[in-house]
Amino acid sequence: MEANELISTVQSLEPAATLRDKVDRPAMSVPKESVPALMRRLRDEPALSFDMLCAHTAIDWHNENRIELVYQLYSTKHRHYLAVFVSLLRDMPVVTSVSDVWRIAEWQEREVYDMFGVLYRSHPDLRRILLDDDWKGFPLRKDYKDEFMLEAPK
Amino acid sequence: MSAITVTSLDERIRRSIGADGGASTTQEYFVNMGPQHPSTHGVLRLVLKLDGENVREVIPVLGYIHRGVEKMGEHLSYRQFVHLTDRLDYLSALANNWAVAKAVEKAANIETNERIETIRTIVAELQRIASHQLWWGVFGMDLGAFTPFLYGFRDREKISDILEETIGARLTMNYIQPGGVMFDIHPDFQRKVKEFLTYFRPKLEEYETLLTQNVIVQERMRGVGVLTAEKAVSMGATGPVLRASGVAHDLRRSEPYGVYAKAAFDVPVGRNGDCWDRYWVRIEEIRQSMRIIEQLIDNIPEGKHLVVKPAVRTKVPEGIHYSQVETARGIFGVMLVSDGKDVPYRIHVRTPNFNNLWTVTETAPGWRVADLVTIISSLDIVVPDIDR
Amino acid sequence: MGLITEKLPGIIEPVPGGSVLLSSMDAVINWARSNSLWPLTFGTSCCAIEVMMASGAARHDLARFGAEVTRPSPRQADLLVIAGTIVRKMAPRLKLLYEQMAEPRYVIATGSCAISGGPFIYNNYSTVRGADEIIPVDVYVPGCPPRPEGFFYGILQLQRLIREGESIRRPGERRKPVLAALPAGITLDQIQAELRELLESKAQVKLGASATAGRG
Amino acid sequence: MSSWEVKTIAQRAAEAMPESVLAGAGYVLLAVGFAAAFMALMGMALIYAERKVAAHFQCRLGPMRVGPHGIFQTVADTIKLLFKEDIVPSQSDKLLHLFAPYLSMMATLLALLVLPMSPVVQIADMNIGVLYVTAVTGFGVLGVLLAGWSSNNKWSLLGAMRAGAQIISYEVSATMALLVVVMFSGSMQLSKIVESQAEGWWIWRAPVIGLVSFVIFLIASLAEISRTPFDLPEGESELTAGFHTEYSGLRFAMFFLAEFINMFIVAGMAATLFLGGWMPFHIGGFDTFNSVMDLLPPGAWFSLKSGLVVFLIMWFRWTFPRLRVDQLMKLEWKILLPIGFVNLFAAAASVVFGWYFFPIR
Amino acid sequence: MVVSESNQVVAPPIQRGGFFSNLATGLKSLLKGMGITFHYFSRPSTVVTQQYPENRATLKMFDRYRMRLSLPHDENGFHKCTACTICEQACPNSSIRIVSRKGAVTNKTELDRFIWRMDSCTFCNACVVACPFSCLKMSGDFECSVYDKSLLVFNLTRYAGPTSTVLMKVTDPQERAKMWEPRDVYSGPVPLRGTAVPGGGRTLGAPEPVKASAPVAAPTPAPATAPAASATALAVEEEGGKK
Repeated sequence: MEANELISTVQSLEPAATLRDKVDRPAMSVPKESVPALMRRLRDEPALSFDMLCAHTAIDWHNENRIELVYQLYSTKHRHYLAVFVSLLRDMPVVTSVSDVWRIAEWQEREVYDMFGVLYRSHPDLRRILLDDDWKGFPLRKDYKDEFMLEAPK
Repeated sequence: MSAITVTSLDERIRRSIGADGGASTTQEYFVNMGPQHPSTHGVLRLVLKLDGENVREVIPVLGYIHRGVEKMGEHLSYRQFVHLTDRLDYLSALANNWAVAKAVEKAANIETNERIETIRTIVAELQRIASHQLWWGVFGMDLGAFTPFLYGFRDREKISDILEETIGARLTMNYIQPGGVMFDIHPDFQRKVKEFLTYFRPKLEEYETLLTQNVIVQERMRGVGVLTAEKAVSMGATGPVLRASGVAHDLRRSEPYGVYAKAAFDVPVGRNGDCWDRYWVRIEEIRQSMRIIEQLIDNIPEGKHLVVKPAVRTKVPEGIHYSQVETARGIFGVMLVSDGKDVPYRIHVRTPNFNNLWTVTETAPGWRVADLVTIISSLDIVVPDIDR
Repeated sequence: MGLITEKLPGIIEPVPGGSVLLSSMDAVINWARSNSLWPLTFGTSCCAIEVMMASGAARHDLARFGAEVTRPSPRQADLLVIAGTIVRKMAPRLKLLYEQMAEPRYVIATGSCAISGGPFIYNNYSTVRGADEIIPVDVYVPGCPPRPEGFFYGILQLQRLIREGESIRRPGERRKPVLAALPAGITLDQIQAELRELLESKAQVKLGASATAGRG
Repeated sequence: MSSWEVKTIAQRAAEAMPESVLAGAGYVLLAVGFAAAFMALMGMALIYAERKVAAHFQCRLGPMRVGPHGIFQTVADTIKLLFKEDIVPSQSDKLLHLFAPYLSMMATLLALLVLPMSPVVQIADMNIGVLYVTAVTGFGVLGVLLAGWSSNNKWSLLGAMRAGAQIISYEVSATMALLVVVMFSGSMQLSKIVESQAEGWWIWRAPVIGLVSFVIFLIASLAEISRTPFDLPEGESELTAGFHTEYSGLRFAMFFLAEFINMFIVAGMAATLFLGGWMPFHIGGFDTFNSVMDLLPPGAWFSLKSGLVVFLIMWFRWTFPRLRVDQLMKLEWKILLPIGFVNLFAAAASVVFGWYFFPIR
Repeated sequence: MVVSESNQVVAPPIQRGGFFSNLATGLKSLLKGMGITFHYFSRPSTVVTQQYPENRATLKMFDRYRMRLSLPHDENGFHKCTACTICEQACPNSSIRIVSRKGAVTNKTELDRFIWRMDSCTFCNACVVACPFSCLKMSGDFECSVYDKSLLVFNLTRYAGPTSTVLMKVTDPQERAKMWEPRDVYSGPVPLRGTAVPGGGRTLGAPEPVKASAPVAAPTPAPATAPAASATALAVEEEGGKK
């Protein structure tokens, strides 16, 4: 499916979705409330059938006080991509889990929790994945400070 | 809105015991496999719930080699970041380099020439063969046959030599750079590659006789750890793991980069997604890679090997840029978030092994400990690639 | 110590001339130990391919040194090759592995990551900067990763260390032959002190701290 | 056909005893010393051989740097293991943990006693030799089970349980194969079995039957001594080091040694039962050929034959992968045992009707 | 994007028959495997082992093999480094430190010490490629094991002073001697008990040794130590305490 067509289809599913520019792939920004429902429709809609969650990560926009989640979707049937962006408040990053839509999301969300502190509602097993259970802080946040870290000499 | 609770591993295990504790007459028990275990290929830790020899549940515990590469990437220039990707999936270092190079070139509008792309394709395919050779040897070793390991490595050394002569390193190459390759190919490169191809063809037949046709190996793989196509896709598996489940998703075919469009090759796919299919797909991929190299090796066009001066710190325009390549293990993707500087704002690497590993939680339960080893080995995981 | 060493020195030592006997015994035992270094099957990242696998493979053949008997159980291993990065989550496990090994045990740190953190020194929240912050290291083999020959050179160095530096009476206590070829009139301490000063002021690296940390 | 005078050390001791107690005791000491020294030296030699043979199967050289071609490699290993710390885990069952390796070693030693290595080098010759060997080697599993149990390690226990199941199962097939030979030769005494092969080795004297039971015996006893492809109890890639995970130093060396001596015992038994023991290789009426063959002493013939079987076992090890637990059981109960039974009946028929061919001895 | 579904090869299923045919094919496959291993066992010529310390005299690294960074000095003992710190910036993990000084005569920035931390270097070659004056070189000397990791920090330059181009312009030896002063060079692995490793005392792949008394008409600067060869006094130090 062509990019424009893809975007208009997604917009017909979720009117609140807006185009996310400066991305070199079809990309949509959607409000966080619509995440699980929209994601399920993206997967189940025959014309879209995004059956694979390639990667799920986040970007910490420190200055704008928000964390942006990125869902990179791929359809093995139609062979097209879509990136879905969800903005969360940096102080209270809560979103509903999509682990019942794509199996792999369970672990990718755990990683995002581990690195950014994003909390996932109705996640089956939310705990740190890469760091120790008793780790303080979320290292990929821009303001993460750690006694252990060394600044590179300039 | 329900409260969100964060569990700990101990709690997770306790919960798992509670699930059917007391219901069964035999007692299930937990065993730690790893972080130091001969067949977890590094420092992967698997918490196994066993019932005698039977695996009831697998809980992978990661992070024993989590090195914070993504955090470091926010402080390194694009060219410097390339050398870190060597150390993620060190068996496909060149493909990983290529992913970063591709992302930067696409974002910064750097035009590479045909020669660069051809060299990149050939060396990446050579390393794919080397990676599969190593996997073949280690797979044999995990099944208890030690000799395939030695044979696999014996032939892998030939590729190591070819690459070392051109690149100057045996494992962590840092060869494919944004805007070209670090060195031009060595004058002997083409001759040696052709020599290798003629040397390796009969050896591959030996591989087949030694393991593929061996009745013990076949029985250990047949029907073990079936991963259906639907599950594989939903688990986000890529590479040979996905293709063995019958989904012919190969980036080299579906979105050709480099000069893959010029080369004729087949995509091997499996039928059932069991260990045998994963095994066979990799062996067949060696053949196909050899085919690709054979077609390209005599047709390396003339040109410069580097179009951007290496001292230049490339600036990438603001925005989010993706690139993906097909490594020996699956799709390696790079997401660059740039704010217009020469250092990325955020860099995310999507590694194939992370997704591939989790399929073990679906495929292993119900099989025995020995099968778990086979299944893990057939996934061909590289642990630093999972943990990053 | 072992079944025999528990008893033996006590019996022999009071005998006049016992020191001669013991030192020749030392030579035999150290010869045996140096030629029978069974490594632990342990590798964390890239170095494991080169140092544990490729050097054990046919081209380089670790077996020539009698070291191909890789033991998966730390109880039976003599040599811990730290092949790869050690991160903070792994550090307690590495220490545990080391403690599980039976004396005498030897440690080789291979590759930049195990020596100093390598590529992961700066802006990194998880990588331990050198395995010697966790356990004592006998020989450092630089490289990223070192080639198998480089690792063999490290093994030769370790063999030398064992042959010269160890006594049955003081198990685990090792003398390190330091360095022969230095510029005339310059001591090692001078060079190190000067460099340390330079590096610490410029690069915020504590060079000496990690070297002593493991030995406490 | 020259007849061999068989005289075991036990017999000599018994003969010497009435005349002088000292001489009798000397023979006993000789026997004990021989067994111990044989075990240590043979163990070291076998380990060295294994490493070299493995190396050459794998296009490499093996130990090279300790002595010429590394011949002192195992000496160095032994000395090192002797002086290595002996760890007893604090949570283990200490008494059993310390005792288990000796048990394993003892079983091996006991089996060694009846092996007829030459007409004069045999320590004891019981009239129930075959039964005795079967019983005593089965006893070795006790050491393994105890080791696995007492270590207080789950991997060890898994390995020990595997070993128990495996050894007890394969005992059946091994005995089935031995019975064929017992039937043929009409005796359980090992020296008698050897002598009964003067007319031709059992492996080819009876059509196919001997060969089949040889193969079954080899497979079953490989499983009993846990060699690849049946090395499940210590399968490195699955159970780290299996039942001896928690053993170090000398006690680990004992397991290691017992494993290799067991291999020799299997080879020796195979040679004795199927390959004519210390009998030279003779072909029917070729007297010149036969007399040339007689030049080699019987002891050398025995070593040659058992060496051949040892090589075969190593060859298996460095070629085959390991079976899975259920496949192991399937192989035993569904394949080897039925074939063994049929073979046994065929052997009985062969004995009754006197179907012997091939006068190759 | 339209992709043809052709050009695929599908995995063949494993064929299984009855009891006896399985037995026969199984045994045959095992024997074939044994044939392969025996093929190699019976042919000593297939052994591919290179015996490292013994073959030291003939072992040759590939030209491009990257292991030891060096700052080649020309026949006069001068290098080309201008202390521009481009390599320092290119280095991804700050393994290079350029210590520069104000030249006494020229009054320009010049190299004082070139410090390279081999203990953290990843041999990625970024510095060599980035150097605009091509004055750095990676060579294939892999014998670098040490007992103390602080010995893995090297100073690559033999003198503090300007580049060879500047120095060679000055013809007066007196004047030239004022422009530079010697610095300690130390490098090379710990020799193996004087005898070095079997196979001779050559340092593998190291750049051609420059004559020690390098710069023209000068008091002997820091002697460039030929590492493995000179093993006169082997200092064995007690390194304190229980490790």
